[in-house]
Amino acid sequence: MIDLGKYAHTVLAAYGVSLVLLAALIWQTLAANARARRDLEQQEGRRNG
Amino acid sequence: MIALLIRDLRLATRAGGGFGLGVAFFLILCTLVPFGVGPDSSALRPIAPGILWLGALLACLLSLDRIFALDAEDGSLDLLATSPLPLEAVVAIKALAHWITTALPLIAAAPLFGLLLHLPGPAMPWLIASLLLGTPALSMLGAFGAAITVGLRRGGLLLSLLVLPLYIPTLIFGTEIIRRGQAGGDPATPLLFLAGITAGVVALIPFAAAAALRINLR
Amino acid sequence: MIALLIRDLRLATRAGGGFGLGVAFFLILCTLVPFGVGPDSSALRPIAPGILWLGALLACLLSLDRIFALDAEDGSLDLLATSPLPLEAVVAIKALAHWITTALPLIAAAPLFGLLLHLPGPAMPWLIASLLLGTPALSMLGAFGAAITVGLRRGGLLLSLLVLPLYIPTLIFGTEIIRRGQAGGDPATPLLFLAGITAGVVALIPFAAAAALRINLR
Amino acid sequence: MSIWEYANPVKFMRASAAVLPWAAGAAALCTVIGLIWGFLTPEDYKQGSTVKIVFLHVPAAMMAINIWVMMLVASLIWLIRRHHVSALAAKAAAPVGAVMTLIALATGAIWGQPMWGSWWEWDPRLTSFLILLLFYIGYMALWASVEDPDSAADLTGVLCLVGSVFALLSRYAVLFWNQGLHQGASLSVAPGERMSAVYRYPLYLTMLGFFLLFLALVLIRTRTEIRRRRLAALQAKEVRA
Amino acid sequence: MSLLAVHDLAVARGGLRTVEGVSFTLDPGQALILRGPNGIGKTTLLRCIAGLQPAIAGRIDMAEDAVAYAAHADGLKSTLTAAENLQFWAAVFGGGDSRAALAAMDLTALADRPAGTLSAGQKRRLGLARLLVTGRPLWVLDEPTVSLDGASVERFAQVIGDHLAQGGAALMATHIDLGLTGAEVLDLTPYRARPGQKHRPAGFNEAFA
Amino acid sequence: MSLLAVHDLAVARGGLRTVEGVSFTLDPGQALILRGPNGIGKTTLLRCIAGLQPAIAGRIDMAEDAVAYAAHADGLKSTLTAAENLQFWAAVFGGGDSRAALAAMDLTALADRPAGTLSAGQKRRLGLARLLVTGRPLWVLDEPTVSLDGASVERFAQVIGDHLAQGGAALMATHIDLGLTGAEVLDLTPYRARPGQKHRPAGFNEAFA
Ligand code: HEM
Ligand SMILES: Nc1ncnc2c1ncn2[C@@H]1O[C@H](COP(=O)(O)OP(=O)(O)OP(=O)(O)O)[C@@H](O)[C@H]1O
Ligand SMILES: Nc1ncnc2c1ncn2[C@@H]1O[C@H](COP(=O)(O)OP(=O)(O)OP(=O)(O)O)[C@@H](O)[C@H]1O
Ligand SMILES: [Mg+2]
Ligand SMILES: [Mg+2]
Repeated sequence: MIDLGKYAHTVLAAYGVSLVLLAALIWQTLAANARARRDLEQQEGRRNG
Repeated sequence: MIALLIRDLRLATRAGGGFGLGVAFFLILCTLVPFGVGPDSSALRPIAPGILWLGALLACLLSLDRIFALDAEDGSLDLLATSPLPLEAVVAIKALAHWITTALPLIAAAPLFGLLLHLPGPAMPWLIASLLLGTPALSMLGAFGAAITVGLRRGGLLLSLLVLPLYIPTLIFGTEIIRRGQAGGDPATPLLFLAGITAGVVALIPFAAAAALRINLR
Repeated sequence: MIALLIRDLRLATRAGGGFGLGVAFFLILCTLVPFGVGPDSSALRPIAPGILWLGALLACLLSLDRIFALDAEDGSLDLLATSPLPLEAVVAIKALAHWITTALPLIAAAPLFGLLLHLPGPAMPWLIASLLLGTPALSMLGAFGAAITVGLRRGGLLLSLLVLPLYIPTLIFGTEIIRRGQAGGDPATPLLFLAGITAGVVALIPFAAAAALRINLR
Repeated sequence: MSIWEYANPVKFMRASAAVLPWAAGAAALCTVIGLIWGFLTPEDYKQGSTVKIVFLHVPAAMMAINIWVMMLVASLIWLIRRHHVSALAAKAAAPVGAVMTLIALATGAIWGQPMWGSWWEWDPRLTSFLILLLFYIGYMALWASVEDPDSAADLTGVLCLVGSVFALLSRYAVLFWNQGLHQGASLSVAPGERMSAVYRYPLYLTMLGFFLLFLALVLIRTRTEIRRRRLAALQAKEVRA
Repeated sequence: MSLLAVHDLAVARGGLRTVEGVSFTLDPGQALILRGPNGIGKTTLLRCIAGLQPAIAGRIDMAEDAVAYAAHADGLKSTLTAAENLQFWAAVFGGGDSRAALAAMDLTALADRPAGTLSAGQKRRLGLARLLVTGRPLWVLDEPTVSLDGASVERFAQVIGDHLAQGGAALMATHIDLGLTGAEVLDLTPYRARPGQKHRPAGFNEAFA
Repeated sequence: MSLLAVHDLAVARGGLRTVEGVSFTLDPGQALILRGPNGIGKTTLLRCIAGLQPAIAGRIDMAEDAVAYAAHADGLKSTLTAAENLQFWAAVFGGGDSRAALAAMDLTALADRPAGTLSAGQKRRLGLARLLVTGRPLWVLDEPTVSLDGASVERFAQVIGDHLAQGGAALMATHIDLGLTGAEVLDLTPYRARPGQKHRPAGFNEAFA
C-alpha cells in the first residue's frame, strides 16, 4: 500500500466522494437510458402489433 | 391514510412536483447571506443559527401553496372531503407529506449549509435536533395558513403574512437551542418549550385547518 | 403606456391588490432577525445593511408572481400582446408598476427598519441611495423570471430559484455601498457598478422577458 | 453532407450508436489510468500527499465551466436554427455539468480543510463555483417544470443566455467583494509558475479522460431524451387521433 | 327503506338562495335526473347532498358514508398513471377492484399512461371509473357525460344500469338524454327561490338585501 | 384591396399540425365564419392570424395593426368598474369613444359597477364592447356569443353589421347561427392535417414521431 502520510484521510475522502458522485451519475444515465428504450419498444410494439 | 401519504409523496417526486426545490432555495439563501453581511467567519458565526432557521422557515413557506391549492384546482379536494377520511386526518397527512418532502431533505442538508456559514462543529447536533423538533410545527401551521387561503387567486404574499407571525415562537426557541448548545450552555429549557409547542400544534391545528377548509369548500 | 401604468397601480391599490403587503413582510422579517441573532446592537450593526437588502430582495420576490400571472389567467395578456403596445414596453411598464408598488414603499420605510436594526445614522443616506439605485434592477429581473414561469401552475419556488442567482451582483454592490459609506470609505466604485448593472438590466432585459412571454403565449 | 444533418434525430441515433462504444472505452481508459497514475505520484514538499487531489479537482473544475459553455452553444443553435437534437443535448449536458461542479466543490472543500484550516471559505473562486451550481440547478429545474417540450426548450435557452451573462457578472462582483486564498492558474505558460512534469502529465491524461467521459455521458443522455421525446410524440398522436 | 330522503330543502350559493322547497326520495334501484336552466342551482343542490355545504333549511336523511360524488373536475393527477390514480381512490374508499373498474370503462389499454396525456374524453371516463371503486350505493353525478362521445355515453348508461340492478341509486344533473330507461326526472324550475321574508337569511347578501 | 389574405396556411398546437393548406381572403364589408368539429384547430388558426403564435407554413398578408382579437377570456379586471375597464383598452388602442361603446352593448346603466359583480352574460357584453373602442378594421372573434342570451345575440349581430357597413371585416369561429346575412362559411374539416413527410417539423412532437 502506498503511504499517504498524515493526509491519508483527506486524500481518500476526496477520491471517495468524487468516485461515488461519478458512479451515481453513470448509473443514473444508464438506468434512465434502459428504461426509455424499454418504454419506447413497448409503445412501438403496441402500435405495430 | 397511507394511500394519501404515498400519493402525495409520489406527486412530489414526479416531474414538476417540486421535490428538492426547497433545498435548492435554502442553498441560495445561504449563499446570498454572506454577500449581504460579509465573508468573515467572525461576522457569519453568530448569525448562523438564525439564518439557518430563517432559511428553513422561508423554504417551508414558499412551498406551502402546494399543500391544498393544487388539489382544490383539480377537484381532488372536493372528492377527499366526501371520502371516508375525516378532513382532520387529511390535513394532518398532507402536513406530514409536506414535512417529509420539504423539511426532511432540508434537515439532512442543514449541516452542509452550517459549514458554509461557519457554524462550529459542536453546534451541529443541536442544529439537527432543533430542526427535527421544530419543523413539524412549521409544516402544520403552514397547512393551516394554506387552508385559509386556498380559495384565493395569488395568495402567496398574504399566506406569508398570516403564517410568519405564527412561526415566531418556534423560531425563537429553535435558535436559542443552537445558541446555547454552541456556547456550551444548557439547552434543555428551550428544547422543552419547542417540544411543547410542536406537540400542541400537531394536536390541535388540524381541527382549525379542517374547519377553514370546510368553509372554503362550500 | 401611461394607461397601462395607471391601471396596474390602480389594481394594486384596490381591494386584494396587495399594496403594502411587501412592507408588512419586510417589517416581519426585520422583527424576526433580532429573535434569530440576539438583540445586542453590537451583533446587529454589522449585519444591518445585509439584512435590509436581503429583506428588500425577499419582499420583492414574493410579489413577483403578480406581475404577469393574473393577467395571463384572465386573458388580458393575450389582448395586450395583440394591442399596439410592443410587448417589450408592456414588460417595462409592468416592472415599473411593480417597482412603484413594492420597492418604493419599501425604500420609504427602510430608514425606520434601519433604526430597528441599529444601523448608524451616517449610513442612512447610503442605504436609501443604494436601494434607489438597485431596486429597479430587482424589479426588472423579477419581471423576467415571472415571464418565464407565467405558464406554470405553482411557480413560486421555481421563480425564486431562477431569479435569486440573478440578484447576486446587485446585492453585492448594494451592500458594499452601505458598508463603505458606514465605514467612511469611498462608495463611488460600487455606486458606479450598481448604476451600470441597473442601466444594463433596464435596457436589455425587457427584450429577453418579452421573448419569454411570446413563447409562453403561443 | 453538412454537419446540420446530424440534427435529425434518426441520423443522430445512428451516428451516436457508432461513436459511443469508442468514446466510452477511451473515457474509461484515460480516466482510470490517469487517476491511478496520479494516485501514485510522489508527495509535494509543501502540500504533502494532498496534491493527489488535483487530478480530480482540476479536470472537474475545468469541465464544470466548459459544459456550461457547451450548453450555451447548443441553446443558441436551437434558438437560431431550431435543431431539436441540439436542445435535447443541452438538456442532457446539464446534470453532467452539475455533478462536475459538485466534484470540484467537494474535492476543493476537502482539500481546504488541511490547507486553510476550514472546510469552506468565501473565496471568490469557490464562491463563483457555488454560483455556477445555482445556475445549473435553476436550468434543470426549469426543464423539469415546463410541460410543453417546445416551450421548455425555448425558455431554458433564453435562461441559459441570460444566466451566462449573470454568471460572468457575478464572478466580477465576487472578486470585488472578497480577496482570494485560492492559487492562480498553474497550468499557465509563465515559466517558474508551472507545476513539475511529474504532476503535469497525469493531469493532462485525467483532463482528457474527464472530457471523454463527458462526451460519452452526453451522447447516452441525449439518446435517452430522444427516446423519451419519441415516446411522448407517439402518445400525443394517439390521443389526437 | 329509501337510500336518500330530502324534505323541503333550501340551498344557497353566494349568500343567496337558489332553490327551495325541494323534496324527493330515492330508493335502491332508482335513478333521478335533475333538470333546469343554467344557474338555477343544480350544482349547488348536489354539493349540498354530497355534504360539501350545509343546507339552509329542510332535512336530508341518508345513511352515513353512502354518497359517491362526481363533479365537473375529475380530481386526476396528471403525473400519476391512470391505474395509480384509480388505485389511490380505491385505497381511500377502502375496497373496490381498480382493475375491473378500468375494464368497465374500457381503459385497460391506457392503464400505464400518465393521466395528463389522456384526451378530455378519456380523462372523463377515468373520473367515472372512480365511482366503481368507491363501493358506495348512492351516486351523485353533476353532468357526468360532458365531453364523452356517443359510444362512451352508452357504455356509461350500462354501468349505471348495472349499479342500479345491484341495489344502488343515482342522482344526476344533466342537460342531455342518457337513455336510462325508468329514470325519473325532476325539473327544478318551479322551486326557484322567491325573494321575500324568510325565517333565516341564507347569508350576508340576504341578511342585508 | 383585401383586408386579410391567407395563403396555404398551416398551424400547429402542442407540436402537432392541426389544419394545413387553408387559403382565403377577406375584403372590407365581408364576414367569414369558421366551422368544424371540436379540436380541429379553429382557435389555433385565429390565434395565429391575431399574431399570438407563428404559422408553420404559408403566408398571412394584412396591414400591420389591423386586428382586434376577442377570445374566450374577456380580460376584465374584477376590481375595476365596467367603464374603467373599457377606458383602459380605449387608451391602449389610442382612440375610441368608450361611452358610445357601452351604449352600443346596452351597458350604460352598469358603467360604474365593478366588473366582478356583473353576471356572465354582462361580462361577455363588456368584453365585446372592447372591440368597438379598438378602432381596428379586422375583428377576429372566437365563439363570441358564449353565455349570451337571445336578445344580446341579436344586438351583437347588429353591431357586427354596422362594423361591416363601415368597411370593416370579421372572422369568427362559432358553432351557432348568428343570423348574419351574407356571411360566408368556411368548414375546416377538409383541411385537417394529414401525417406524412414534411419539409420542416412543426415542433418536438412532429420531429420525433
Ligand atoms: C471548494 C472549492 C474549490 C473550487 C470550486 C475550486 C476551483 C478550482 C478551479 C476552477 C481550478 C482550475 C483553475 C485553472 O486551472 O485555471 C482549480 C485549480 C486548483 N485548485 Fe481549486 N478550488 C477549490 C478549492 C481548492 C482548495 C481548498 C485548494 C487547496 C488548498 C485548491 C487547490 C487548487 C490547485 C492546486 C489547483 C490546480 C492548480 C491550478 O490550475 O491553479 N482548490 N480550483
Ligand atoms: N362562487 C359564486 N359566488 C356567487 N354566486 C355564485 C357562485 N357560483 C355560482 N353562483 C350563482 O349561484 C346560482 C346557482 O349556481 P349553480 O352552479 O348551482 O347552477 P346550475 O344549475 O348548476 O347551473 P348550470 O346548468 O350552468 O350548471 C347561479 O345563479 C350562479 O350565478
Ligand atoms: N395546450 C395544448 N397542448 C397540446 N395540445 C393542445 C393544447 N390545446 C389544444 N390542443 C389540441 O390542439 C387541437 C386544436 O385545438 P383548438 O383549441 O384549436 O380546437 P378548436 O377547433 O378551437 O376546438 P373547439 O371547437 O373545441 O374550440 C386539439 O386537438 C387539441 O386537443
Ligand atoms: Mg352546474
Ligand atoms: Mg376553440
